[in-house]
Amino acid sequence: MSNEPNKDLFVMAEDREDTSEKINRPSLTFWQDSWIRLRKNKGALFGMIVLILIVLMALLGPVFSSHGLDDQDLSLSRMHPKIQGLENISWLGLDGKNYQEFEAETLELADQRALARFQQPDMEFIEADVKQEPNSETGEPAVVKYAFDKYAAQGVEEYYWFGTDTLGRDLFTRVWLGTRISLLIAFVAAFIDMLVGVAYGGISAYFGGRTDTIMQRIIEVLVGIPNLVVVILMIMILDPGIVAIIIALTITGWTGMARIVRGQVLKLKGQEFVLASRTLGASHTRILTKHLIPNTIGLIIINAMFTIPNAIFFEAFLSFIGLGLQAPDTSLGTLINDGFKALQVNPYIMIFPAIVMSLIMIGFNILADGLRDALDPKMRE
Amino acid sequence: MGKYIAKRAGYMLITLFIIATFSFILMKLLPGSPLTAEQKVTAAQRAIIEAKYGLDQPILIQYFKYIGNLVQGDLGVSFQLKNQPVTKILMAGVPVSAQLGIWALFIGTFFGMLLGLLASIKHNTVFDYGANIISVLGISIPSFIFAGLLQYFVGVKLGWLPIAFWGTPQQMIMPIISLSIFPMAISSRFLRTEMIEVLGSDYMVTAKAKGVSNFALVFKHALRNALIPLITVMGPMAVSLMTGTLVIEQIFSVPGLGEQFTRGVLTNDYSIIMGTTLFFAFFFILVILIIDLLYGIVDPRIRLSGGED
Amino acid sequence: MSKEKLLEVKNLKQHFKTGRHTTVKAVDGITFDIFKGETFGLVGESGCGKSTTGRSIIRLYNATEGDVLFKGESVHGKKNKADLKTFNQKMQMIFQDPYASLNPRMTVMDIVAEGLDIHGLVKSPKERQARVFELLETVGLSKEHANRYPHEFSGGQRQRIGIARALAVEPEFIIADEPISALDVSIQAQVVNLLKDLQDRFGYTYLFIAHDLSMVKYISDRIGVMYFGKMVEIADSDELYKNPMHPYTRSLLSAIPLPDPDYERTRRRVEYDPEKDHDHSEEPVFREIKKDHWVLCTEKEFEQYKTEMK
Amino acid sequence: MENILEVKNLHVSFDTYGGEVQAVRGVTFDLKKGETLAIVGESGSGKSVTTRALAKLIPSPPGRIKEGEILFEGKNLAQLSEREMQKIRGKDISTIFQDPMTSLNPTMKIGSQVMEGLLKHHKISKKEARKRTLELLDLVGLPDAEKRIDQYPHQFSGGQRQRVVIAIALACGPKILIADEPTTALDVTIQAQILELMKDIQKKVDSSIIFITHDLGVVANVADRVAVMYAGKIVEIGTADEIFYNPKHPYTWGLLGSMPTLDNEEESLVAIPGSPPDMLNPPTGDAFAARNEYAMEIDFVEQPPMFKVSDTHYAATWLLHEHAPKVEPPLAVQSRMKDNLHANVPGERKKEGDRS
Amino acid sequence: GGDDTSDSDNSGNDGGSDTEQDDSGNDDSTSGDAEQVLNLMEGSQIPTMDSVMATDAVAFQWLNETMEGLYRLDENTTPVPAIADGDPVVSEDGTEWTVTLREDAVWSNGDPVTAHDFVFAWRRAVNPETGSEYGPFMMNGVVKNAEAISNGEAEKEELGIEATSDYELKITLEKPVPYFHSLLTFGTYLPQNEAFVTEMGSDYALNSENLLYNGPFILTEWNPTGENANQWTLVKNDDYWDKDNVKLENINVSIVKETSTGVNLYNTGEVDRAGLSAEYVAQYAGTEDYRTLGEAVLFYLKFNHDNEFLSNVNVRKAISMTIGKQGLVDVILANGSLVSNGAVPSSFTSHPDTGEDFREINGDLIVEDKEAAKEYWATALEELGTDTVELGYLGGDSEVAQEMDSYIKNQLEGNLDGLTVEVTSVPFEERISRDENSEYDIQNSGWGPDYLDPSTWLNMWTSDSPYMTMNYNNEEYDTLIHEANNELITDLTARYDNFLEAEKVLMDDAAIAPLYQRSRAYLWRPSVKGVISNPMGADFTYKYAFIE
Ligand SMILES: Nc1ncnc2c1ncn2[C@@H]1O[C@H](COP(=O)(O)OP(=O)(O)OP(=O)(O)O)[C@@H](O)[C@H]1O
Ligand SMILES: Nc1ncnc2c1ncn2[C@@H]1O[C@H](COP(=O)(O)OP(=O)(O)OP(=O)(O)O)[C@@H](O)[C@H]1O
Ligand SMILES: [Mg+2]
Ligand SMILES: [Mg+2]
Repeated sequence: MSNEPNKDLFVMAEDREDTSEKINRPSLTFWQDSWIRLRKNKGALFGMIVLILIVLMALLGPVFSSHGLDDQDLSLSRMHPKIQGLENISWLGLDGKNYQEFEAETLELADQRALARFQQPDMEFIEADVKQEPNSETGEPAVVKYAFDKYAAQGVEEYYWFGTDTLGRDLFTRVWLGTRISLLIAFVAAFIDMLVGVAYGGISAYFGGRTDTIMQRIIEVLVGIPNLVVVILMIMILDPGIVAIIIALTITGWTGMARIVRGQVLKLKGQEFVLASRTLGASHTRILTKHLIPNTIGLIIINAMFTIPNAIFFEAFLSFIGLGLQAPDTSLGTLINDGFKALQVNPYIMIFPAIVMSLIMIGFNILADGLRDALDPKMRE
Repeated sequence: MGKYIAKRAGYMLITLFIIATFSFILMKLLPGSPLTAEQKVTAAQRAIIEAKYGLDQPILIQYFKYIGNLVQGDLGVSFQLKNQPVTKILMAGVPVSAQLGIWALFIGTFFGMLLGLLASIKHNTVFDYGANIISVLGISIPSFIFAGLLQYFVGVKLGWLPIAFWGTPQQMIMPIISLSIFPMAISSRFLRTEMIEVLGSDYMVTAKAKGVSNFALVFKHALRNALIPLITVMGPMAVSLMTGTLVIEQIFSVPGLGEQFTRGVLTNDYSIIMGTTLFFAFFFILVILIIDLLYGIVDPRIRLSGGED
Repeated sequence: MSKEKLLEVKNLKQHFKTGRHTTVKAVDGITFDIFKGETFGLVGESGCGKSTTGRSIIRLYNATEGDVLFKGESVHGKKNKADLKTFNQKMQMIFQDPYASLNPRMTVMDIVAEGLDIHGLVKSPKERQARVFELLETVGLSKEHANRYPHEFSGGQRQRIGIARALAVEPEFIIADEPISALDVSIQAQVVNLLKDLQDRFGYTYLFIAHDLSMVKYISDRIGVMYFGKMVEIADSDELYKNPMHPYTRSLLSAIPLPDPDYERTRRRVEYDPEKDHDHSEEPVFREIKKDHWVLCTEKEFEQYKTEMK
Repeated sequence: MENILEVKNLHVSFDTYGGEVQAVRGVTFDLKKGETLAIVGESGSGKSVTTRALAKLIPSPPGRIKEGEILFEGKNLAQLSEREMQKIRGKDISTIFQDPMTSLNPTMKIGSQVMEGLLKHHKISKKEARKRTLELLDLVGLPDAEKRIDQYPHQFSGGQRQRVVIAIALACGPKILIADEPTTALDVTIQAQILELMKDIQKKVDSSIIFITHDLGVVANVADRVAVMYAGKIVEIGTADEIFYNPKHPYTWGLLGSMPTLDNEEESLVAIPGSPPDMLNPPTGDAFAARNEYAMEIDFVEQPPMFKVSDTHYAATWLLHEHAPKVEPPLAVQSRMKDNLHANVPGERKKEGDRS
Repeated sequence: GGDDTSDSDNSGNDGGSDTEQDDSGNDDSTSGDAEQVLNLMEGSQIPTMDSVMATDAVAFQWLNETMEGLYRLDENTTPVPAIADGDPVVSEDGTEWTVTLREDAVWSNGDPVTAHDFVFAWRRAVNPETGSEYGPFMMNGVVKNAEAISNGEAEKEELGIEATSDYELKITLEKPVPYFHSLLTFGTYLPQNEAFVTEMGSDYALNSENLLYNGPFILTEWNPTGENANQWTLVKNDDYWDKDNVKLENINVSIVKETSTGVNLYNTGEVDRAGLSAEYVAQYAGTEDYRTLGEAVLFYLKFNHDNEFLSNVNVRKAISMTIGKQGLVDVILANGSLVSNGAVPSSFTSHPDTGEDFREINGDLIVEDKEAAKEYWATALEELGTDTVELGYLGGDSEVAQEMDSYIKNQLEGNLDGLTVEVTSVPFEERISRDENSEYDIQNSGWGPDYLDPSTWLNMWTSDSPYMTMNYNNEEYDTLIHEANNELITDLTARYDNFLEAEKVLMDDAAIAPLYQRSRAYLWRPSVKGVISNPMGADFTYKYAFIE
């Protein structure tokens, strides 16, 4: 200590306002506080932005496009995707051309094979490109790559960003409309899961004992009876469509959630804050809804994330057996299912909805992780 | 322990009985009848044929007959595969589906755990994010897409593996891989979350304070403690993997249970539906029981006599 | 005796079934009274059944046997909802763990007001708010704290929130189950001071559970010592400290370390060994050795203690 | 006596969402061979972080040793690699943690947990290790060791578990034993047993102990010297007698005043008002100032240096400065200042210490 | 449980069918030394190899290869003698058929194939205790007393079949049935070895071991409950009477349900034929491996004539004429399917005198004409006094059905103002049940032939047909069909004319809206020759197939 402190400061301090009891943080509600934490989590923010963009696209995407959900034109069937600006980056394959490779022993044969594929009027819109000269020694065949420009052949000026399907419907429009429905299904499924599963699991664990034993056996029975049977039965009562899908999802979808919530509530119900509420004379409902369930929210969110892809593909499955959406409505799951049939021939039909689907899931998962942390006051610094 | 298992077995029988009853009722409510060519058969003929299968008797009688046979281990004969005993059909499908499922479960969980471990040890690094993205993709992209891609690229383009069918080890590789993606994704996510928690716990610090090496820390101390939640999720998944996964079985032409069951439902093959349902339920409850026993092995704190779970 | 009995615990037993054939006799027949306006301390080693006693009194558990009379009325006999509610209002509890006893997802306002809501003690949100502010002030917190969450508080502050919650329903009797064990010394003093202060102001009756005799002695008028589900000694706190009779009480007292190195250097701990320290010829009974000083002992021990007393 | 450990100006911080938490802000002390140094201070004052830093057990990220030296037998531990630390941990420096309930691995037999360190640090066979383990368990007073060695932690009571933890810590005969609140979770009877046990063992193996607690009774029982921490700093350090009978820092006064004694009747306890400072933004000046009824204006401006009270006794409070007005410690504290020991000699204020 | 994203390929069973022949036919040059092994795929398990129990295409397919009945269809869809030694001798009134059997045919256990084997099998087929579905379906109203027996009103011995000797059969019919000759090629009419079947009891035909064969091939390694249930093999039957004409040594069959898997297997050379879905057609059309095979299966829209709107003929016409059938066939199906403009498929039945095809004679009865459709629609709306019409549409169940239904909905709504179509797709069983209860307005439906006669379709639309769920009732039509089936049954020409006339009536009424006649597209190894495709019964005949 080189410089001697100021002598004048050696007097007893005034009675300051005692600030130590004060908490230096502004008063925030639970949600404000959670929101602040969420905002600080870069990943969650990213997830949220992705989701918001997708939701926006689902709402606005079809508006950008001049094509309707069900605008069919068989002459525009299976147009490959073509996007302004990206059409010149050849490896992206977004130039609207259909590429196909042909193999044969000789180049001529390969050419012959290729040309056999096309009809006379299309011939002038074909470009050929020798990919590999034949080599009789190594036995390597000749490979010719043909590119057919259907846009030119049909004289189409427009760009179909995601291409078109068999019926010539614009996939861009359909993917986003499908996203709309899939998101709706995802939300509803997650919601119902939470509603039924959480309540069931909560009650089963909270009351415990015989109630719990019976309720758990009921779950076993429910899970034991195959969904498919139940779902087919439902068709007799319900008309196919969104309502039927949601009910089908509801029937057994919640059991997983119920098991998880049950486990958590079993742990929580002996906690002192629950006892405190009991000594105050709180009703069972109050304890469950105010104390137990809110404290399982993190797990609930994470588990709901797992149910989302399940719900989306379950819907596609329902559509397939005839309980799902009715034409011309579509969903991501259905689009992916349909696209799968053409995976080897026209992969673009599946790729776009699959990408959107993956983005949704990545968004949801990152956001869910962030949300779990944000909603848990204990997770703070 | 023996007593505990006996008690659980009792519960199991009751549950199975209820499931049998319920599915019997539901089945009776299904539209149509098991006659395969019914659109060609007139009502009068149908009545005669149904009488032959006892389908004309009062439901209650049919029910008691069914339960009676069930108790004797007789699941009846298939309507679709004329006269083939259901037990035999199941016994043909079960080992295949189970083999496929167990391998997929095993491989998926193994790699999932590896991925989860890596992510948790390298928490908040590129590895972690990478592993996370892989697992999210694994959850969001359905297995049939992997199956289709594998079949095309590995089977056709590269010609490394047979495209379809079941039997030889080579034929098993692709279906198993495609089916293992989902368990891999799930187990990696669960293990990661749990490991992060375990790695931060007091006893890990105690172990570290002993001078234990990092390897031993993870594998000797942390892993076992992180396994319990994993077991919980893997249980029901094991059931659904092993009881037949329709799409994968279809893509690779694997003669498994999933295909049998769906065909049963779509053709109203009552005995097949009932048989597979009961088998599935039995398996499900059994797996839950096994999980509970496993808990006890993995976690010495859990004493089986203690509780219902 | 002029003092009015507020609570009478009569041969209370609380047994838990832990397995098919195993039961834990957490509380095994204890009897004591608590007088209006006093603080009754309950001490004993960890796991001896103190919390269970407290929880049985407030009906968190249904007693296996015995009864608890609150103002002469049986607590465990009450069955209908209205009765239970009034009872819940009159008796309250403060819990051991200030972290676990507050719901982390509720604001302090909602935590404190929970009792008000349940019993409909306030008519309007405005009144509710006013009452909560008042309560917070009573326990030494301020209005600004009302909208915060438990995690934003220190242990001592949290415990005060717990106290405010208990006070909200204007109880007559408060069970404080180790309210300070989890706090560090400087904070312990805050809470103990607060409880004392409240008692002076509102005349509450406390059952104060702890295992730290020095703190208990400081706050209690009378102390009961428990060992393995049984009450082994009850006396006025000074009396107990001066004349600990039961060997377990002696052992307990001797184990308390004091912040005094000189004393610590000379302190001898007395070990308690139930096998050796007792006469096992007959079942011990609770006997009054001296006025208001009760000890669990056999006839022979009784005589022996009496002589030692002098 | 020679110093086995010297800690110089240790700073440890945690990087969190909220910013840098400065948990330890310049701690300096030394530890002599065979002595017990107690560190007291309220929750969050940095006791655990300090001691964890000694064995480099700070979770990183988010924690890091920002500055300072930890000299153990001439080596600066702060700069050793993880590998080299693994050789020191458990063998030379071992740690007993606060909570016996959570510091044992629930899925490992206790025998293996004790043996692990032995096998790691000594080239001995499993059989020998087992034999050693049995001896150790016997040493820490676990009856029936032969039977219990193969049991799991949940089969032990709290006190027994803590004994196991101690056995683990003692397994390799460490030169330094760090005990971080080893008895907080236990009740007084068991606490007393454990303390006795530790003292016994210390005599047998002649190790140095750093004992963390905030229970002054326990400190009085075990400590040769005492360091008082507040807000990441040591605010007073001295022999046990000096701290208990002649405390200089107002925080130490507060601590001592808040303990009831069995004989002081009816006065209300001297609680330290308020709560500890936020280590995210430690206050300028003396961190204790805001809660200190003896605070001077200077306390809000500048941090006090260490003032020397005696050769062994130092305190960081401006009250020891020559310009400071004379204050009387609270009554509760005064009453314990026995006149035979370093009585409150008013004129005898020492100059600022050389240890700042 | 299980994976829910299923894709069950249930293309339904339309009773087997086909029409176009394999052009390569049967030239005797078994040239080269190519291995005579054919690798094929099947869409599902063989449900049964018991001929009287068989109901679906797969069963009839493999019965056709391993068993031999009295007659077999040749490449011109003409029944040619098989076990029969020459054509049947038919009595004057057309109800008594006498068939002589060849004496060199044997079962695979060495027993000769005799007339008793036919008597046994046929009786079994109609015996209600057997529980056969196709027995009564194929024989009732055809073979004498079949109906009474199958309804439990007569003993099975009373069936109109009799072994007059070991090698001569006398068959008595209920009434003259002009197409009975072709019926005799059908799987339900196959013989069974009584001794063997009785001995096997309920184990009969459960796997390839429990069977006797008398056809060109012997089934081996077939066991639906065995380890390798998805694969089976046929080997040449060396005891077959016509073994010299059988060139294939082996046929390996595996169950593959997924089109893409099939294509992949084809491309790696593991199978010699793979069915193609529309997506793949674009890829392979034009290549030498690409081949389409026409079938005699008609797809059409059923109208519920009880519907207040659909009871109006102009509404029906408008709907029928507005659908772009050409686009449907070219783009959506893309497999060589043909637009259908009448109720009876083309290239299937020909005029008994001229040999002209049914379709050629009657021509296009109702064609796509969007303008005309609009006019009909306007008239209809006027007649109905409304400007909005709402109709339900029960979807089909084929692989492309959903796409097709979307397209039709779009076509209808786009061209007919004020029309809303509510498409409902339901699982197969549910669709059948709705169909039976007439719970639909419009339904996409298909029908394949069971024998070679126009009546296999046209009988369906009479008001008293058991399959009439459309509530269609046209006396003129009913009379024409009734005459053809009764009074005119022996007068083949008049009968045929009645059918022609009836179809005109039907189409005039726009009672149904024909869409297309199905074809299937295949990748087909060019070296595989001599496969005959049949319009009814088994899809293919491999007896004469060979690898070049
Ligand atoms: N719900 C319960 N089920 C089974 N046993 C229980 C239950 N609650 C308490 N016990 C057992 O009863 C005994 C007394 O427990 P209690 O909690 O009353 O002790 P305590 O004196 O409060 O101890 P501490 O000082 O540790 O709080 C213990 O052995 C405990 O394990
Ligand atoms: N992993 C961590 N991340 C962030 N901050 C931490 C972490 N560990 C400790 N801290 C902070 O460091 C400070 C000192 O903590 P420390 O554990 O050393 O306190 P302590 O004196 O041991 O308290 P106690 O008596 O409660 O054990 C506290 O403010 C704490 O919040
Ligand atoms: Mg307690
Ligand atoms: Mg600490």
